[in-house]
Amino acid sequence: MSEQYPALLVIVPLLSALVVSVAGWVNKRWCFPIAVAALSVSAWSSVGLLFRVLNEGVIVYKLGGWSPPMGIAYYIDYLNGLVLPVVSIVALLNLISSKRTVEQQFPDKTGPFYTLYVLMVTGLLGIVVTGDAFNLYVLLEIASLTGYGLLAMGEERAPLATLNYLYMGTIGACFYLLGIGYLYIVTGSLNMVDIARLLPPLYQSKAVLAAFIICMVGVWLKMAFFPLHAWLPNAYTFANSASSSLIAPLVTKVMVYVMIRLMLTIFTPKFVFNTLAVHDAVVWLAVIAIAMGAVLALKERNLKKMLTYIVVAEVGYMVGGAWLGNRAGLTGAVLHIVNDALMTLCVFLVVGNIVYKIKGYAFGDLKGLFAKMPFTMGAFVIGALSIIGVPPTCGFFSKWYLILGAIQAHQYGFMVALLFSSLINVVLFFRVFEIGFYEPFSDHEGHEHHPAVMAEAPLTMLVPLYVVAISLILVGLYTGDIVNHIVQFVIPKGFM
Amino acid sequence: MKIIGLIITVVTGALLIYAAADFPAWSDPASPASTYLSPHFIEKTMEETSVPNIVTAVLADYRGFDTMFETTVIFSAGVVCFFLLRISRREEEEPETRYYRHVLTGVTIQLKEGYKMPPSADFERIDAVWTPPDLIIKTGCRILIPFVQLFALYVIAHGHHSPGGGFQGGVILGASVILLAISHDLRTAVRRMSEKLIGILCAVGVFIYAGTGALCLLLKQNFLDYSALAGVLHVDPITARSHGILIVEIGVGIAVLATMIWIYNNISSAGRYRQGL
Amino acid sequence: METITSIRPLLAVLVSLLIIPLVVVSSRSPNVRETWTFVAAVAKFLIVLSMLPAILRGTEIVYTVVQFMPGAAIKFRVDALGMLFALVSSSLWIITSAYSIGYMRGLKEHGQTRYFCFFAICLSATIGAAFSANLLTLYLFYEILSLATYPLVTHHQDLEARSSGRKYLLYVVGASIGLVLPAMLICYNLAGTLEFSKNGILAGTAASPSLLFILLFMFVFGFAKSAIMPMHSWLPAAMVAPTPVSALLHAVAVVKVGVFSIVRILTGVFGIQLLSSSHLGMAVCCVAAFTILVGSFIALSQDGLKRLLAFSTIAQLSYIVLGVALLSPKGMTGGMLHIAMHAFGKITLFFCAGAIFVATGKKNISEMIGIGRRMPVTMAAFFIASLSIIGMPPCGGFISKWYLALGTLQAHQIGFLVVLLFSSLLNACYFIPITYKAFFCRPEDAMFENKVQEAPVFCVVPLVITATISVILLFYPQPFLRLARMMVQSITGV
Amino acid sequence: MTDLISMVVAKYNYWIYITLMMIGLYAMIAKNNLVKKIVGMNIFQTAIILFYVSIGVKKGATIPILEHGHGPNAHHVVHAVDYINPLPHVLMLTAIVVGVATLGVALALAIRIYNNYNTLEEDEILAQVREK
Repeated sequence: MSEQYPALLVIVPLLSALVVSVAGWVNKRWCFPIAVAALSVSAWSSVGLLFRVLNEGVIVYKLGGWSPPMGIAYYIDYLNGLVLPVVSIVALLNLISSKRTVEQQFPDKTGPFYTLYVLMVTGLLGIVVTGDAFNLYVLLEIASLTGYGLLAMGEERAPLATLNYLYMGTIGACFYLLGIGYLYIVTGSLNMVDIARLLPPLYQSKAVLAAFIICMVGVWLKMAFFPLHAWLPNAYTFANSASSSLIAPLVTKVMVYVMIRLMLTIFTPKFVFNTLAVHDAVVWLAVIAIAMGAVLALKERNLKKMLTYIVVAEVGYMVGGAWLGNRAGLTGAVLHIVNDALMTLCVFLVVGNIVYKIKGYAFGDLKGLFAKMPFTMGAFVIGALSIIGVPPTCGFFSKWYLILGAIQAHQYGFMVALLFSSLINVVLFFRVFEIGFYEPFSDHEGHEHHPAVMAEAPLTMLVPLYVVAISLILVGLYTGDIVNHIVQFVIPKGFM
Repeated sequence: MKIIGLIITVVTGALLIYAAADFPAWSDPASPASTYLSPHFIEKTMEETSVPNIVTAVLADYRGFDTMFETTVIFSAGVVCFFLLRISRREEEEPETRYYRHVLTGVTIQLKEGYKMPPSADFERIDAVWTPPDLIIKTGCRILIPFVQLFALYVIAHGHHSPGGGFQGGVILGASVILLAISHDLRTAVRRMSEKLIGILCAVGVFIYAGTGALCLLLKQNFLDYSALAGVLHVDPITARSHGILIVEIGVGIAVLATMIWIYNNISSAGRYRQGL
Repeated sequence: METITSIRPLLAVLVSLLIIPLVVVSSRSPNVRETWTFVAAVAKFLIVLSMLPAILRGTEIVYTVVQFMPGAAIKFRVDALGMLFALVSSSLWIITSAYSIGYMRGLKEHGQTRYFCFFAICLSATIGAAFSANLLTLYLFYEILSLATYPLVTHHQDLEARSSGRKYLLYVVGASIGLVLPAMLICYNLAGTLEFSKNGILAGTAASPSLLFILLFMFVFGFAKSAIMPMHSWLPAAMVAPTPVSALLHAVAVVKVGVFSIVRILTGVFGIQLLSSSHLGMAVCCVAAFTILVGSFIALSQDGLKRLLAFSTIAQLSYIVLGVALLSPKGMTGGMLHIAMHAFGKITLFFCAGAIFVATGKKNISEMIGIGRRMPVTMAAFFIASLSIIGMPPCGGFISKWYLALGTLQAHQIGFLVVLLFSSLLNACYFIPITYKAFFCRPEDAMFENKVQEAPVFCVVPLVITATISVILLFYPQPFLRLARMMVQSITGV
Repeated sequence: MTDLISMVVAKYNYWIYITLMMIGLYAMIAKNNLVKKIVGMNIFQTAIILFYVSIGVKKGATIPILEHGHGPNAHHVVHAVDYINPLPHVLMLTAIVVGVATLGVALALAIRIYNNYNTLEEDEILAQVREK
């Protein structure tokens, strides 16, 4: 069975999405269990794949039995071996947590919701696992289209925000497609490994340069890298909480994965860092991204929107780290894909719980929340500490590598930006804590307290939340193992 | 915004024009794209898949995995349109007055709120904005639709030997039903193909494709490796590939047919399944 | 040096974390809840104590939890200095727990379960910091301590608590993220390790003197818990916390972790060779001396008893930094010993302030005239403890001051000796009048005319114990003196 | 000069697709009406399809469907130069489908927006949002 894991990973959710869709017409109650089962199989296969990669090295799976570059093949190496479990597990946990929210928000449309949900996860997993540049585009479109559908179901402003996302996303995906076309026209191949093999003699070609630029801009659009981030905050804020807590942790991170894949596998570091030598400029762009994300987040008086700007800043972390051009920076970027997915999931699940109970997420709605929802807020504290970068949560360790990379690359601007954003994050989160903790203010002596009524979210929402929160600490503690056994093999040999 | 747009456009255009300098000239037979992979497809397709239409072979076999997701894209677009637009019965406000039309005589009766129509085949429900379809268009389309559908089936079935295949055929099939909705009204079309049927057909179409792939997997081959079907179909592996392509093309046809109608129904009525936007 | 691998340091850290679920579960029955706290405190003390013989034999106890990368791990190493600090804080936790019960119940404070939980976390972090073997572990526990103290500082949840909490975070967390974290990474980049070593990890690296200077001050100011000016102003603000918090955390655990971190930086990261050859030690001494004088002067003008104690603490902490930065063996011994001596003295003073507040509701010195008649035991303890802080016999503070003074002579720095003596004079100026007025002036407040009425017994007994210990330490300063000497010997070889 | 002209002529497919694509891109950025933006988006996508398909063209070659694939004359030798490159066609079939799907979703969103605000002009919608 284990040799079929690469196929099962994607196929099981795809088939299940179809079954869920039919179940939506026949009996709605079956949708949720089928979706959970499908994503569990995915999660199981992805973890199995990771262990196979650890034992055997790179795995190639030929779809349709055609060997690449004729047919499409899956390549699973250390990079996507690490990202796959993250994607599938994050999606699974969020799915379990979303049950009650979905029933509350659109009771009549649970069938299509779970169909889209599972399809979206299929798309994201496919993007990560595929070794074919064009196949990646198709899966990107699946993930995007389903994402638009999921995000648009929300508040009144959600459709407009999503339509803007759709314009931007389409431009991004089309740019990527065009870049792949440029590579195809000069190499004749669509397979990533094959392109990388054919490219070196063409490194001076203008077409390859343009292909790289177009692909990068496309991917940056999709990941909301500043200044191409304008679509993200509104689209994520106004969406329903079950969707935003799937999409916010995963989509930007998967796109960062695509960027690293483009840089490492298709174009190779030799081209990116030696032939092109624009990495300083990109790192400075990342510095601006981080700073602007932090400042814009500071302006918001609304928890969910504040978090979306933090997502924008975190994208800057990863792009900057990847473009530092050294081992520590890239390690930090890859590690941050994992960590940021988990911590963003954690805080968005918290928002989901709050919305479920309080029906609002503006700062004014958060008063007295530590008394009302102590467990949710406890997890929020852990997530926030991880985003701030307090040891031993995982956020600290990726930041550690990123800063180390910045120092080694003499990019002190990036180091300062990281520290600045950490400090701003302290302000951001403690501002929320303060509202939840102090308000409504007690009298002067602080002894008389109105007994706050506990209104905690149901267990199906709390358990996934705590799994994530605890995993933040565990991943932090096992950072050494992750780096030594997985991440260091991601980086090509001979890379500083 | 206009100036920003202009700047972005000019910069992007300049980059693309700059890059085009290194491209091979148009229709150059010696370009890498024409010399690297395509000769293999052109020369080996017949041997390997026994399908003369190379596009079909590449589409549904060499790159069949792409195509499966392509069908999924269509399917997800259908689901998204339904998810976003369809107004569920619980939310839908019934109009205060409803209209019923006697099919044979064309007499329309108006029902005030609270009154109900006894179930009867002689009356059909119509909307307030309903206008009688033009007789010539109505009759013309009625005659046309069967031929359109027949042609669609031909396009699907003959995809191996001539331009065509599941997508093209599916779209034509879908168009025939949409033609019915345009020439008559939406309610008529929905009576022929109910919403539930369409929704299920969409999924079934994609399921045929992905299920065929999964069947190969169960038969101890890689996913979508149709040669695994040789044992089931009692043919040699090459012919099995050809048959496999046909099966998935049928799946694609069904999925595209149903999704086209589904998207049309939802968008044209803004999810109310009534006449008029 | 001989090393033993043992899990005991980790146990000492974890034991107070493990009881937190039990505390939460038994929140409805306060007696059971407080029993758990006691169990943890005693267990922690015993575990620490069980390591003492090995340390006194000259061995070190090492335990690695996880290794992240070469030279950076969560790793514990128990040496003489860490042992000294852990002994002080774990023993005082037992006493403070008792005092907390008296204080919190006496004032019928809300949120007592939360209070005891975070107290336990703080102690874990303190012991963790004491036993950390490298800069990363130290930073980890330092941060945990900062954050776990926040709910304790802002316990009252009112406007005043909020503004103090903000100040606390801004200084303590802001400085550690903004200064310590980059400094630590630059160190790691330079030296390739963060493991404290006898000669200092930066010795022998290619760091330029100006970079070393910047790094040193990033650390000194970054560990803002040590309250070296200008990073001091969080400490007076943090006095809004309930008094047991001020007593244990702002006299012992939190502030001493800051100072302890600076001592580790000076001895383990830079190394005394490097510091003396580049004259960086002198620079730190000057900053510390400035803090001592200014802190003492400000304390003179305070009326709020706890604020006075806070400024006194600011000055006293810099004694420790000064002693170690003198780099002379006697001075270092005095500095390290002062960690213990000041702890016992200052905690007594805070206990007294709390006891007065519980019994009478008074916070200001001007309202305490004649209070000695009503609370003789408390005020007697207050007197003894203030003697210890001033550095007069018959109290333990005398020994550490004595060593510090010798240290300045040994380092041929007469100027700092003058600073020390002058600040002792200032200490006397602000402490002695309080006791004098308490016992010998006519009470203005009619409430003190009544017969003796002390605070609850849970408040009084702890402060009597700590005051007694302060006295005992003069005559029997072991094991603290021995530990400090061992540490100095291992660093300097003298 | 003649070189330049011959280069321009030899690669005219690229100029056409770039022009089309830029028209679409400009419309997407600069237009105020949401549906016009959708139209721009479609032009944009179509330009890329044109680009791909033009890659596949080969001088003197015909469509990639083998004549006499089966039957008595089946075993003649197939030369690659006689048939155009099938791969871009396959890829573009996918891109067309994606374009249609995106269009459907975009229209669905536009309808939702119209239901909410009764207009499709972006500035009017934003004015309404700001009022709230």
